[in-house]
Amino acid sequence: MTLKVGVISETAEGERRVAIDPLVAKKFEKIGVSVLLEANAGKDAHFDDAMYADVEVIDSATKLSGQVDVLIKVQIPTVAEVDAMQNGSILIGTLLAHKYPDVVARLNEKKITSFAMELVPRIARAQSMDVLSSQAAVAGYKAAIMGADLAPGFFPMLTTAAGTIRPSKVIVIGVGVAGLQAIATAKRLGAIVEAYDVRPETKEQIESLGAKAIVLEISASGEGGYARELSDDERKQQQQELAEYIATADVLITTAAVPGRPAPKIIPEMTVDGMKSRAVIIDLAAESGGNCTLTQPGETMTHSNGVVIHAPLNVASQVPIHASEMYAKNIFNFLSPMIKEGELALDFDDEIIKTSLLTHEGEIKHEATRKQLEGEA
Amino acid sequence: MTLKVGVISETAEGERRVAIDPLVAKKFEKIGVSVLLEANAGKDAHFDDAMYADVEVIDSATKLSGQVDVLIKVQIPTVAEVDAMQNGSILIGTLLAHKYPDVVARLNEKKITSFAMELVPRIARAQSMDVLSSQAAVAGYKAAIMGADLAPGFFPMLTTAAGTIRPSKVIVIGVGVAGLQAIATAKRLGAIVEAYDVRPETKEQIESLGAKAIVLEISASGEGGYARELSDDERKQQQQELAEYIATADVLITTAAVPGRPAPKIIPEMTVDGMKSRAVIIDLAAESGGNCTLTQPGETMTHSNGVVIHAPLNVASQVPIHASEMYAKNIFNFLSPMIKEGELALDFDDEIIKTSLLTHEGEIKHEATRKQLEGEA
Amino acid sequence: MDFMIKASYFIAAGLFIYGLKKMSSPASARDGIVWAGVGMILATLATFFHESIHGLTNYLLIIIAIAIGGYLAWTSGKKVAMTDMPQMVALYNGMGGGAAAAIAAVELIQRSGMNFTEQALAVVGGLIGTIAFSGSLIAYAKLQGIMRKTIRFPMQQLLNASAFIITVILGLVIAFSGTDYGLGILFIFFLLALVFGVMMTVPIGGADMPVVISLFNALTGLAVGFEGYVLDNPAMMIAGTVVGSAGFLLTQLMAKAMNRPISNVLFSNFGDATGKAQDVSGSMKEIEASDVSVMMAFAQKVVIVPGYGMAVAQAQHKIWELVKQLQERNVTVKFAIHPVAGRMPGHMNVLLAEAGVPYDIIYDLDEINEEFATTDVTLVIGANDVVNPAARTDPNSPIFGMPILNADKSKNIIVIKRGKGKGFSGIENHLFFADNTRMLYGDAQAVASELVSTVKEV
Amino acid sequence: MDFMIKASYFIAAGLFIYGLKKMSSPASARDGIVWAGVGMILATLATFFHESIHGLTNYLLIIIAIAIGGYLAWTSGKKVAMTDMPQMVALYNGMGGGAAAAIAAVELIQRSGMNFTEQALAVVGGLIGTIAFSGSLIAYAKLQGIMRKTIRFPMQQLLNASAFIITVILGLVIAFSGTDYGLGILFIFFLLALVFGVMMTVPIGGADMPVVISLFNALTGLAVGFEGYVLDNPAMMIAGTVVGSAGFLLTQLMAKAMNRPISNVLFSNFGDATGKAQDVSGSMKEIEASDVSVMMAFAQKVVIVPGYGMAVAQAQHKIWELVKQLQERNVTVKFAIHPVAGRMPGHMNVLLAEAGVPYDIIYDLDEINEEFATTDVTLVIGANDVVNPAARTDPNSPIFGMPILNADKSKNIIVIKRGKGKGFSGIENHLFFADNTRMLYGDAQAVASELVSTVKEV
Amino acid sequence: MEGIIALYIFMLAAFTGYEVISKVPVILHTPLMSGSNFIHGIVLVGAMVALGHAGSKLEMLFGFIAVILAAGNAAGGYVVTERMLEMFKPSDKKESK
Amino acid sequence: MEGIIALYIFMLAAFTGYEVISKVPVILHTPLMSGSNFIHGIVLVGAMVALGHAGSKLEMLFGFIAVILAAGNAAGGYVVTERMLEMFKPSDKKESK
Ligand SMILES: NC(=O)c1ccc[n+]([C@@H]2O[C@H](COP(=O)([O-])OP(=O)(O)OC[C@H]3O[C@@H](n4cnc5c(N)ncnc54)[C@H](OP(=O)(O)O)[C@@H]3O)[C@@H](O)[C@H]2O)c1
Ligand SMILES: NC(=O)c1ccc[n+]([C@@H]2O[C@H](COP(=O)([O-])OP(=O)(O)OC[C@H]3O[C@@H](n4cnc5c(N)ncnc54)[C@H](OP(=O)(O)O)[C@@H]3O)[C@@H](O)[C@H]2O)c1
Ligand SMILES: NC(=O)c1ccc[n+]([C@@H]2O[C@H](COP(=O)([O-])OP(=O)(O)OC[C@H]3O[C@@H](n4cnc5c(N)ncnc54)[C@H](O)[C@@H]3O)[C@@H](O)[C@H]2O)c1
Ligand SMILES: NC(=O)c1ccc[n+]([C@@H]2O[C@H](COP(=O)([O-])OP(=O)(O)OC[C@H]3O[C@@H](n4cnc5c(N)ncnc54)[C@H](O)[C@@H]3O)[C@@H](O)[C@H]2O)c1
Repeated sequence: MTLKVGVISETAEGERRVAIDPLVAKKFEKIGVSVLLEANAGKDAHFDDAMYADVEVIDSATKLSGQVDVLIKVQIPTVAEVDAMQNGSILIGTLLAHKYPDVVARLNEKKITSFAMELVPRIARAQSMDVLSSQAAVAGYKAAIMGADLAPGFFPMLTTAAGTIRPSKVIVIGVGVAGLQAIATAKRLGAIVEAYDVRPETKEQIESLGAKAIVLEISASGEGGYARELSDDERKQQQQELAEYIATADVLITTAAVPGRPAPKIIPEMTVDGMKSRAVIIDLAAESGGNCTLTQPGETMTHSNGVVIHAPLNVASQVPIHASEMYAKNIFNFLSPMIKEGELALDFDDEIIKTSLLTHEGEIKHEATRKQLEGEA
Repeated sequence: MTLKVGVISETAEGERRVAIDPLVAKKFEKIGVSVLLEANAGKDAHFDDAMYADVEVIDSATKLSGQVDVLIKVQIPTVAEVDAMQNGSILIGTLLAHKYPDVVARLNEKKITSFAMELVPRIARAQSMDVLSSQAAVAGYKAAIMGADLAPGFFPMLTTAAGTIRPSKVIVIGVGVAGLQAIATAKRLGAIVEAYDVRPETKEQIESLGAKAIVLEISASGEGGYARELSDDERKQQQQELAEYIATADVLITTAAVPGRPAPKIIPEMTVDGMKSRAVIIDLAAESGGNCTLTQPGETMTHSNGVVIHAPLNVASQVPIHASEMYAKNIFNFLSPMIKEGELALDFDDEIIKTSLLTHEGEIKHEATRKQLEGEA
Repeated sequence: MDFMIKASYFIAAGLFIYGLKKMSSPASARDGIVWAGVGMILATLATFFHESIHGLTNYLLIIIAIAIGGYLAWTSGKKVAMTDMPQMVALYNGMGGGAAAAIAAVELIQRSGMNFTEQALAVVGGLIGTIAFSGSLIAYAKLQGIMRKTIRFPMQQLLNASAFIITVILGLVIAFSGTDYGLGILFIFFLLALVFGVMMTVPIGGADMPVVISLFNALTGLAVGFEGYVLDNPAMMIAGTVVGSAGFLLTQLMAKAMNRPISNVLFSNFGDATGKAQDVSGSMKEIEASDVSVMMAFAQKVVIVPGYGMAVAQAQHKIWELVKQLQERNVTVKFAIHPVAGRMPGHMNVLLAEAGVPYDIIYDLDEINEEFATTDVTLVIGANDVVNPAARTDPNSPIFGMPILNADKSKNIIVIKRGKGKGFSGIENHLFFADNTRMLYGDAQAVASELVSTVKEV
Repeated sequence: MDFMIKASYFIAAGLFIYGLKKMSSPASARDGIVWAGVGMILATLATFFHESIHGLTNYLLIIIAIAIGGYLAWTSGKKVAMTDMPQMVALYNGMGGGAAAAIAAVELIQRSGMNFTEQALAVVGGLIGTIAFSGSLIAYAKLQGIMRKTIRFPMQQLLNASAFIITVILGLVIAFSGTDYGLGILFIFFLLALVFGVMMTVPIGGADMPVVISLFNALTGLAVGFEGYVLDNPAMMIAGTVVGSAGFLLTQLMAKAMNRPISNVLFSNFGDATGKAQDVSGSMKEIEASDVSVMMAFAQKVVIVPGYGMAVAQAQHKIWELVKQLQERNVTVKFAIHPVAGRMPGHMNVLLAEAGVPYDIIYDLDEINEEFATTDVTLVIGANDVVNPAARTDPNSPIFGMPILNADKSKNIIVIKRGKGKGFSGIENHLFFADNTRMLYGDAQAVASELVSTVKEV
Repeated sequence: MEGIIALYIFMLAAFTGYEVISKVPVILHTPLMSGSNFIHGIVLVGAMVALGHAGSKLEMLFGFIAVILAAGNAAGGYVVTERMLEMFKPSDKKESK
Repeated sequence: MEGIIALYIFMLAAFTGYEVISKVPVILHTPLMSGSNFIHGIVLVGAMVALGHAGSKLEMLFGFIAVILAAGNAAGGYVVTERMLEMFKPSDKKESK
C-alpha cells in the first residue's frame, strides 16, 4: 500500500495559502506517494483542482483526514481537524505550539507524530525546508510593495517638466530575511534605503544590496544567526539614536524579531511623533506584537500626526501563489528524505527530525512546549 | 494693490490633491502675488497650513473666493463655489467642461475668465504646464504599484532554497505618458514587461525602457501625438491579435485613450475569459469608461474565472503629495507668464491662452463646449 | 679605442630600442626619452675618438657645428608653445633628413671607395633624406602659418610623378657609374630631390600634416639607416631602420585614426581643412573617441546631458562606467537632466537608476544651468531638442520658450549621435555647428564603450 | 649559388620570426607554425648546395640521417596521445641540444681553423647543448613514467655545483688552448656535461617539469645560436637567439604562473608534485586576468556562478558587461544561481536584474547542474559554500547534504575572491585546490573590470 | 663574421624573441614552447654542414648523430606543435575586431 | 660589412620597430613620432664622421651643414619630446594599469 499524503483547506481567517501546489503534488506522485486533496483547497492560491494532475480530490476534509498517513497543513489545525485524523498518523505544519496548547494536547492524546516546520534547525542542509525563511522572503517583498502603495508620494526620483520629484527614503529596521528582501524591493523602486539591525554582520549584507547601513553604538548579536534580547538601558539608547534617523523616513518597515519572544519595541510613540506626517510604517513584526508600541496587530491606524501605521498579519498569505509554492517545496524537501521506496522511515536521531518533532507516540518532544503544557496541567 | 490668488479645498469625493503646494505658494509670493489659502486645503496632501509660509489662511472657502482675483482649483468647482466668486475674476483648473455644462453656464453668466488646463496645447513651450502629462505620469506609476499589490504572486524572479519563482509578466496597453511610466515601474520591480500601442513610434519608446514591444498588424496614429479612433473591423482584428498576448499576462495595465472620446474597448469579455485565473487588470482608462468591457469605473470586481478587474478613478489623487506638487508647478508655469509686475496682463493672441480659454467676458470661447451648450439650449 | 667606440655604439643602439619601447607606454614614456638621450650622448662622445676623423680644422668645425645646431634647436624647442609642437617636430625631422642627405653628398663628392651596394645605398639615402628635408620644411612652414596657401593646379600629380621619375633615373645613373659621375649630375640630382619634396607637400592641407610629418619622419629614419651602412655604422643602421619601420606603422595608424588610407592623404588633395574652417555657414566637426577621452580625462568638470538617444541605445550602463573612470581620475562629473529629456516624465531617471547612478550627482535644469559656464566638457548623449539654443533665440522655432540646458555655454561640447537625425520636434540644432562643438558619431552604446576603453589608456 | 643559399637562409630567418609572432596569438597560431615550417624546408633544401659539403659519402650520410631522424620523430609525434605532448617536446628539444653539441664536437675535433671567439662559442654552445640534451632526456623519462623516482640525497647541490665548475674549467682550457688540446680532454668535457645535465634534473619533481623543459628549450636555442656563429650561419644565430630569449621569458612566465621563482624550481627541490598530487591537500594555483580572458574568449560554453562576494563587491554590472562581450564572440554564457547564494532568498536575482541580465540566461541549480560536465569554463565570482564539494562528499561537514552547484565537474574552474576568506559556513573549500581550478584574486568588481578590458584585447 | 656585428645580431634577435613572447596568454605557453622548440630545429642546417665537411670517421660519426638528432628535432617539433595548435582552429566564432 | 649581414640587421631592426609600436595607444602617437624623430638624430654620429674625414672645401661645407642639421635634429628632438611627455608625469591621478 502506498503512502497517502493529504492536504485540506486552510480554515484560518484570511489564509489563502495551501500546503501543496500542483508541482509538488506531482513530485510526490513521482516518488510513489499518493496525494489526497480536499476539493478547492488551492482555490484561494489560484490552484484549481484541475491543475493537480493525478491527485485524488475528496469532497470533505474529515473524510480525507481519516484516511491519510500524513496530513500537511500550512497553519495549525483546529481541534476538530485533529479529531478527524487517524490515531498515530503524521501531521506537518507551522504549528506554533505555544499559541495553541489545546491542539497540541489533542495531538498528543491521539499519539499523532507532529512536526512543527518553524522548529526545523537553521543548518545548511535544512535551508531548503526553512519555512520561516521562505515565508519571510515573501513578507519582506510584500511589505515594500505595501509601503509604496500606502505612501502618498513617489518612491523614485523623477525629473519632469512639472518639477523634480525627490526620491522617498525608506528605512528598514531588522535586517533578517524579510528585512533584506524589503530593502531590495524598495531599492528597486528607486527609493533611498537605509537599514538597521542590532547584529553587526548585517552591515555588509545591507551594503551588498546597495543600501546604506545605519550604525548605532549598540550591538546585540546572539547565537545561531538570531538576535539576543537587549537590556532595558540598551533598548532606550537604541530607540533614541534610531529616532533621529527615523524622523527622516517616508516609509518605515520594521521586521525586528527575537525568536520565541515578543517583538522588541523599538519604535515608541515618541519616535512616531517625530516622524513626517506623510510617513507610513509597515510593521511586519505585528505577528509577535509589533516593533512599534502603537501597533495594533492586524489593523491600519493613523496616528494623531498623520503617520499611518499598517500592521498586517500573515503577510505571506497575500502573495498566496508563490508563498504556497515555496511552502510546498519546503514541505517536500522535509518529507521526501523520510520516504524510502514509498514507505515512511523516520530516523529520530537525525538532527532535523529530532529538533522539529513536536509530539510523538504520546509524548511532547519539544522541551519548551512540554514545559508550557505541564506548567498548565 | 497686489494680485490675489486663492486656493480652496477640493470637495470632490476622494480628491486628496490641492492646487498649490507650499513651494509654489512661495514662488508666487516671490513674483509679487499674494496667496490666500482655505484652512486645511492641503491637509489630505500632507501639506499643513503651517508649511505655507507667508500665506493668508482663511477659514471659509466662500469668504476666500469672494476676495481673490484668481481662483485655482484642481477639479472643476461646484455651482455653489462659482457663486462665491467675484464677477469677472479668473478661474483655473481641470474643468472638463463637457461633463459639467451647468457649471460652465454659471461661469459664463458671472463673466468669469476660466482656463481649462487640460486644453493647454501640447507644444514644446507648454510642456511645463501640461497637467495631463504630469497627472498621467503619477497614474502610470501608481498603476504598476497597484498591480504589484493586487497580484497574488511576485513580480521579480527569485531563486531560493524553496524553489525558483518565475517572474510575472506585465502587459501594458496604451503607451502614452501613463503607459510608459507603468512600463518603467513594472520593469523596475523585475517583471517581464510587454507593451502595445496603436501608434508605431511607441515601439522605439517601449524598447528605450528595456521592455518588449508587441507589434500587431494594425496602426492608428493620428495628429498631434494623439491616436485616432479605429474602425470596427480594425478594432476586432486588434482585439483578437492582442488576446493571444494577453492570455499570458499576470498583470494587465490598460491606459489607451483617444482624447475627447470614450476609451476604446480593447479588452472584450472573451479576452478576459482567456486570461489566467491569477491575473489582475488595472484599467487606468476607467475615467473615460475603461478599455475593458467588463470595467466598472471606480470598482474592483472579480470575473467569473478569478481575474480581478481594478478600475480606479482619479488615480493621481492617490499619490497626493507629488501629484499636487506637479499640478501646482504646472499652474505656476501657466499663470506666471501672464503676470507682469504683479499685474495680470493677458495676451489673448498667445496660442496657449487662446486654446485653453473656456469662458471669457460672458462668451464661451471653447468651440466644442459652446456647441454642446448651445445644442442643449 | 676602436673597440670602445664600437662598444659605445652597441650600447647606444640598445638604449635606443629600450627607450623607444618605454616610450610606447604612457606610464614609462618619460623614462624612455631619457634613456635614449643617454645613448645619444654616449655615441656622440665616442665618435670624437673615431679613427677616420682627422685634422684640427675638422675637429673644430665639428664642435662649432654641434654648438650652433644644438644651441639653436635646444632653445627654440624649449620656448615654443605646446600647440606649436607638431611643426617643431617637422622642423627637426627635416634637419635630420638634411643631415643624412648631406652625408650622402659628402661621400658621393669624395668618391670614397665605396662598393656598389654602398654607393647605391648612399644614393637612395641621399634621395630619401633630401625629400624628407624639403618636404618637412614645407610642412613646418604650413603649420607655422608662414605658408598659408595650399597650391593646387591641374595635372599636378602628373608633374610630380615626372619629377620623381627623373630624379630616380639620375640616381640610378650615379649609382651605376662607379666613380665616373660628375659633380654636375650630383648637383642636379639633389636639386631635383629638393624640388620634388616641396612639390609633393604643397598640395596637402593643414589637417593632414601630422600624417605627412610622420611619413617624412619614417623616411628620415630610413635615410639614416642607409647612410649608416655606407659609413659602416651599425648603430645608425639599427636606429634608423627601427625608426623607419616604426614610423611607417605610426603613419598608417595615424591615417587610420583619421579614417583615411595614406594614399588618400598624399595624393587626393582631399583633406584641406584650412579652406573648410573659414566656411561661414559653419559645419559639424567630427572627433575621435580617443580624443574625447583625453579631453575628459584631463578636464576639471564634465557635465553629461543624456537624452532620448541614450535610452534608445540603452547606453546608461556604459555611461555610468565611463563616469566612474573619470571620477577615479578626480574629474568632477555631473548629470544634467532636462525635464523633458526622453519620451516620458522621468525617463532619464529610470535609466540612470537602473545603471546605479547615485542620486547625488544628478541635477535638474534649475540646479545646473548656471554651471555650464564653468564646465570644461559637456557630453551630450543622444539629446537634441533639450540642448537646442533655438529655444532661447529663435522666436519662430516650435520649441521657442522651452527652457533648455545651456550646454552651449560650456567650454567644449561633445555630441554623441548616430548621424544627422533630428530630435522629437524635428528641427535643426545650431549647437551642433558651434565652434566649440564636436560630433562623435555612432550608436550611443557603442561610442560609450569606446570611450570607456580609450579613457583607460590615457 | 652561394647567394641563393644565403638568400634562403635570410628568408628562413624572417619566416621563423614571423611564424613565432603569429604563434603568440591564439587566432593566428596555426598559420604561424606553417610559415615557420616553410622556412625550415627552404633552409634545409638550400643547404644541400652548401659549398662546404663535399664527398658523396657525406651526402649519402646526410640523406640517410635525415631520413632516420625525421621519420622516427615524425611518426612518433603523430601518434602520441595529447596528454603526452610535454614529454615529446622534451625529447625533441633534447635532440636539438644534442645536435648542437655534436656540431661543436665535430668542429672541435676537426680543429677547423676557428679564431678565438669562434672556438670559445663552440665550447660554450657545446656545453649548453649537452646539458640540454641529457637534461631533456631525463625530463622525458620522468614524464613518460620511465623514471619514477625523484632522486635526492644530502649535499646534492654541492656535488652538482662542483661538477658544473669542473666542466666549465675544462671548457675554458679547451677554448684558450688554440689547437693544442687533446681528444681526451674533449671527451671528458662532453662526458661531464652530460652527467651534469642528468644530475641537475633528477631531483626536480614531475609537476615542475614543464618549467624545466622550457628552460632546456631556451638553452638549446642559445646553443644553436652560438654554433650558428661558429658556422657563420646568421639564420642559425637569429633563430637560436630568438628562441633562447623567448624561451627564457617563457620559463619565467611559466614559473610565475605557478607562483614560484625559477630558482625555487631548479634548486629548492620543493616542487615535487608527484609526491604532492597524492597529497590530498594540494595547493591553490593563481592565474592572471588576461589568461582567464583568453580561456573564456575561446571557450564554447561558460557558466558563471555568482555568490555573496559579487554582492559585496557590487560587481554585477561589470560581470554583465563581460558576459555581453563573450556573447559577441559567440560564447554561450549562462548564469547558475544557487538557491542560497548570497544572504537572502533571491539575492543574486535582485543584483542581476539590476544589472539588466535577461532572465533567459539565468538558470537555477536543477536546471544547470547537469551542464557543468560540458562546460569549458566555470567562473565562480565570490561564491564559496554553494560550490563546496564537501556538501556531497564529507558527511562531517556542516553543509553536508546541501545541494551544491557542481562547478567542480567542469573542465576549468576560475574562482574570483579577495583572498583566503571563508564563506558563510566558515569551512575550507576543496574546490579551490583542485587541479583544474585557478584562483583569480582581487575584489570582484576590480577583477571583473580587468576581465572586461582584457577580453577586449584577445 | 666580425664579433661586434654578431653581437648586434644577437641583441636584436634576443630583443625580438622577448617582444614576441611578452604578451602571450597562458594557454599558449605550451604550444609556444613547442613552436620555439621546432624553430631551433634549424640546427639541422648546421648539422648538415658539419657532417658535410667532416673528414675523419669520428667526425663523421658525430656529424651523423648531429643530423639524426637535428632532423628529429625539426620533424618532431613540427608535428607536435601542429597538433597542439589544432585546438586554435578558426571556428565559426567571430574574430575580435 | 657584408651586404647579407646588413640585410639581417635591417630586417631585425625593422621588425623591432614594428613590434615596439604595434600596441601603442592613440594619445602616444604624437610623442612617439617625436621620440623616434629624436632617435634618428643619431645621424649626428655619421655627420661627425663625414665632416671629420672631409677633404675638399665642398665636402667640408656639406659636412658642416650635416653636423649642424644633425645636431639640431638631436637636440631639438630631445627637448620637444621631453616636453610632450611631461604630461605623462606620474601625478596624483591613478595610473591606468
Ligand atoms: N520627457 C517627456 O515627457 C516627453 C514626452 C514627449 C515628448 N518629449 C519630447 O522629446 C524630446 C526629448 O529631447 P531629447 O533631447 O531627449 O531627445 P531628442 O530631441 O528626441 O533627440 C534624440 C537624439 O538622439 C539621437 N539618437 C537616437 N538614437 C540614438 C542612438 N541609438 N545612439 C545615439 N544617438 C541616438 C538622435 O539623433 P540621430 O538619429 O542622429 O542619432 C536624436 O537627435 C523633447 O523635444 C521633448 O519635448 C518629451
Ligand atoms: N541565500 C540565503 O537566503 C542565505 C541566507 C543566510 C545564509 N546563507 C548562506 O550564505 C552562503 C552563501 O554562499 P555563497 O557562495 O554565495 O557565499 P559565501 O560562501 O559566503 O562566500 C562568499 C565568498 O566571497 C568572497 N568575497 C567576499 N567579498 C568579496 C569581494 N568584494 N570580492 C570578491 N570576493 C569576495 C569571500 O572570500 P574572500 O573573503 O576571500 O574574498 C567568500 O569566500 C551559504 O552558506 C548560505 O547557506 C544564505
Ligand atoms: N544558517 C542558515 O542557513 C540560515 C537560514 C535562514 C536564516 N539565517 C540567518 O538568520 C538570520 C535571522 O533570520 P530571520 O529573518 O529569521 O530573523 P528574525 O525574523 O528572527 O529577526 C529579524 C531580524 O531582527 C533583528 N533584530 C532583533 N532584535 C532587534 C532589535 N532590538 N533591533 C533591531 N533589530 C533586531 C534580528 O537581528 C534579525 O536580523 C538571518 O540574517 C539569516 O542570515 C540563516
Ligand atoms: N508635444 C509634447 O510635448 C507632448 C506632451 C505630452 C505628451 N505628448 C505625446 O502625446 C502622446 C499621448 O499622450 P497621452 O498619454 O496623454 O495619451 P492618451 O492618454 O490620450 O492616450 C494613451 C495612449 O493610448 C493609445 N491608444 C489609443 N487608442 C488605442 C487603441 N485602440 N489601442 C491601443 N492603444 C491606443 C494612444 O496611442 C496613447 O499612446 C504621448 O506619447 C506623448 O509622447 C507630447
